[in-house]
Amino acid sequence: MLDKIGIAKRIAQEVKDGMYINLGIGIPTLVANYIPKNMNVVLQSENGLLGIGPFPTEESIDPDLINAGKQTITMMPGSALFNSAESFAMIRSGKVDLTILGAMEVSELGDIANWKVPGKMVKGMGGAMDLVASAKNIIVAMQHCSKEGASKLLRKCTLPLTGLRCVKRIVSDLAVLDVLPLGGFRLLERAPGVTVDEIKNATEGKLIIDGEIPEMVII
Amino acid sequence: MLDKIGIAKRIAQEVKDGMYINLGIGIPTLVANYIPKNMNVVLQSENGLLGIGPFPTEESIDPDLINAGKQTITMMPGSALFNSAESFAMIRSGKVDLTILGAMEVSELGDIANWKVPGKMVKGMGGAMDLVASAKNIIVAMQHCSKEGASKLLRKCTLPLTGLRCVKRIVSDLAVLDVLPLGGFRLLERAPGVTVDEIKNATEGKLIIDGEIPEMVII
Amino acid sequence: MINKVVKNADEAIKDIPDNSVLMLGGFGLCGIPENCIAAILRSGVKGLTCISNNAGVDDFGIGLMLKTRQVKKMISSYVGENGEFERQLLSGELEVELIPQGTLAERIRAGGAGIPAFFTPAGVGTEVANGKEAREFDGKMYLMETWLRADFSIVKAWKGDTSGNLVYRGTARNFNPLMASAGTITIAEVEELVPVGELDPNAIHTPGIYVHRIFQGSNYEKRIEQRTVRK
Amino acid sequence: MINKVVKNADEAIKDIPDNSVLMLGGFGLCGIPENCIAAILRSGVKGLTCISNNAGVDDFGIGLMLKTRQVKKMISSYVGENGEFERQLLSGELEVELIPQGTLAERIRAGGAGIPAFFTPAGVGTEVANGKEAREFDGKMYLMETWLRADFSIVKAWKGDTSGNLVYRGTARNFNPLMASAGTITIAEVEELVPVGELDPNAIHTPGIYVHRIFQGSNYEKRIEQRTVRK
Repeated sequence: MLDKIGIAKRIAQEVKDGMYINLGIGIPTLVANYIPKNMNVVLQSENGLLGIGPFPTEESIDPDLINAGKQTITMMPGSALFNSAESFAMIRSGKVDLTILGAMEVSELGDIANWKVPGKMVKGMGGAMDLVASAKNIIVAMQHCSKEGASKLLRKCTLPLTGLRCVKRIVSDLAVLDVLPLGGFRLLERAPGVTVDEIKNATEGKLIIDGEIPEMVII
Repeated sequence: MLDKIGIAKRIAQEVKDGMYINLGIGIPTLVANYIPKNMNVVLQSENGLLGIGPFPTEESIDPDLINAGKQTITMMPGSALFNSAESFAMIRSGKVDLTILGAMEVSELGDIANWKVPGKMVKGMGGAMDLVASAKNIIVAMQHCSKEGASKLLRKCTLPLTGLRCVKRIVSDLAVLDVLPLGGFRLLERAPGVTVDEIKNATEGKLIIDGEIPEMVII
Repeated sequence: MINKVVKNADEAIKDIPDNSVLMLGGFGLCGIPENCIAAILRSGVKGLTCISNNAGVDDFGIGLMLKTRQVKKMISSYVGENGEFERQLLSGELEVELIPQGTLAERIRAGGAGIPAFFTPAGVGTEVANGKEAREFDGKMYLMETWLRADFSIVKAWKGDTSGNLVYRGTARNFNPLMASAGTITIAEVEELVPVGELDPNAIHTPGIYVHRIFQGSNYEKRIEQRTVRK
Repeated sequence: MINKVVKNADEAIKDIPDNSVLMLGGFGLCGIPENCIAAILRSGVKGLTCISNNAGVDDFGIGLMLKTRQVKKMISSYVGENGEFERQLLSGELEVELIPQGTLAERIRAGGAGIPAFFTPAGVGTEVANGKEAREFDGKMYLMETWLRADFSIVKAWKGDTSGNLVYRGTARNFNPLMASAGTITIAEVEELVPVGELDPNAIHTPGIYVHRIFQGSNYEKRIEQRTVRK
């Protein structure tokens, strides 16, 4: 089973040289730490920056420089700043190659729910609906099951949707799975120490198991 | 009767302190020369500049600085440069206070035709359709009649339209006229030496003459 | 050039009537018009509809205007981080309209660009689509969204000149230039007000034509929401 | 940062196939990609649809591509100042689509912003409205216009860095940033190519994400169409 850092490390393996990437809040933000140093990738922040750098030192904190999670950041050399309309223009027009975000539920058709729990205070969708409706390639970082053990990889989402048929791949604490175009979670890799049966039991939606399923390699 | 410079001088009297103004090609461009020096106005060029200055000296010509008529220009202190989408954004959203442009025909409802003569080579509408569809206040600079003596202030335009019900005021070689909201050209001023009867004869559309019509004062 | 300078925030906002629609720039607490918010608190104006990406925190930003019950409705993309907000929302004192962030940005941009409506993919198949026209273009579904405009847009810039040209700094730009273009009256507060001619015409983010009033603000706190440093 | 540098114009445009849709930046002859146009002439690629505000003059700019019959169709707002253009148009060798300038700019911007359609007032009641959906918003009529995108967008900037960030100069900006955002492949030629980190992130007009290939051009003629001086 993977912890949050394990999920982030596994997702970092999906990153390819030359990609522009938008990282959501939470586990996705951690992914930045595990992208190989020799790869040239550019991180986009939807509040108006291409080229997010590491967090600042105490001395270099600049209140005019934050990421979409409102954390203080720095800029990489070659960064560009822009307004919020321009930011979502590049997101909607598919210029961002990869979007990594969290989810409460994903359906076997790739629907995603991650912004609202009925009965709980609604804080808003932020940029998530724009991102999932536009991105060419969406990877979801999530827990396979709720604390109560209920599967979050479902036939059909029960929570209000963020977007339809958009998730391409899921990295959970238990497995890596692709969402197939015609529906279904195809199991690609097992987390270290996790059996196919455990993944079967934790997946309510249609699970497709084709041949031997390798254990993932996390360094 | 006014010559081109007379028309430009009379239109310059319509300019008010604090206005942002777009000047079309031809006579409208001349208007800039007659705006009182104590007035603070800003000239917009739809190819991406607020703050057109005088034409350059031979030494200060800059090929990267032209107006919408492709003439070399200079910038006033406090100018701003922007792209063509931003330029028409400010035009469409009504931030340009006054648009002055030429016309081949104007109808008594304020329709304008100034871009196309069937049978002749069509060069294109440029920015004219955007300007007339958006401007709050449009003044047309035009000859009252064609070279053949046919009126160009018509009941209905005969040429393909540039825009509908948009012209507010006309300064011709013969007169100043307002286009009334319900239709009709209201005669406001006569050009020096021109009689009301001459204007009547030169106006095919509905002409409204209310009381004594003063002669314009051109300095 | 046209001089748009007013004395201070109090003068800039003094004619905002009750029940106005305001846009307020900023993302989180980054790039918010601190001086004008303080002046609005002093003015006591009420029944405001505030269009702003966020709603501040309990004791800073728009959160302060919520505390004084000056806000009737918030139009935002994300309103977390605010206990008073939650209380008023649950008690029905406050209305909230939540809009996807990119749609919010584009609707404001459309307001400033004279575009009454446009199509966007965000929200297709979700509750955001309720009551909206959906249409297919090139095999993909989109929703029709309409422009947003404000009676008063209140923005914060880094530098500005007396004719209203603005330059923002870092990610404090965010919604500010969009909102500047979408206000019937646009008020800009700047950290540094310079004479006309000092800003590079090639590097201006908001051309002065959009700005009606400008003043140099003071005592910027620039509070940080998530102070995060390198380990 | 990602390195997007190619050797020269010939390398940048070498894979443009016949019958491609191109966008070419510039207004008149101001801000046109002179080096790429010369390379396109050398390449002999044919059947091009060119989206550009103007069509150059007889012996410069896109006019040169017309002379070599490489252009099948022009999509522009104004095509005067070009005798060869007129001849080809009247003889039926060349197709032309004329679009109001603001609509052209906004359609390209929409292409780069993932907005498939929007409403604009330009052209209501004119022949431009033929076949288009018209709709009323707030008591005024508007036409629905759709996005424009290109297989290759070719733009000219003043400075650029190796990761594709661009800065334009003066009114040579015009359509260039819009087109840069709307190309499947965007090629930028710049007067000065600088290392990453030399351009001010706060003053970039086209973020590098939109640019796929960049090179430093040479021998810019920057021809002036209407040389006008003070008396």
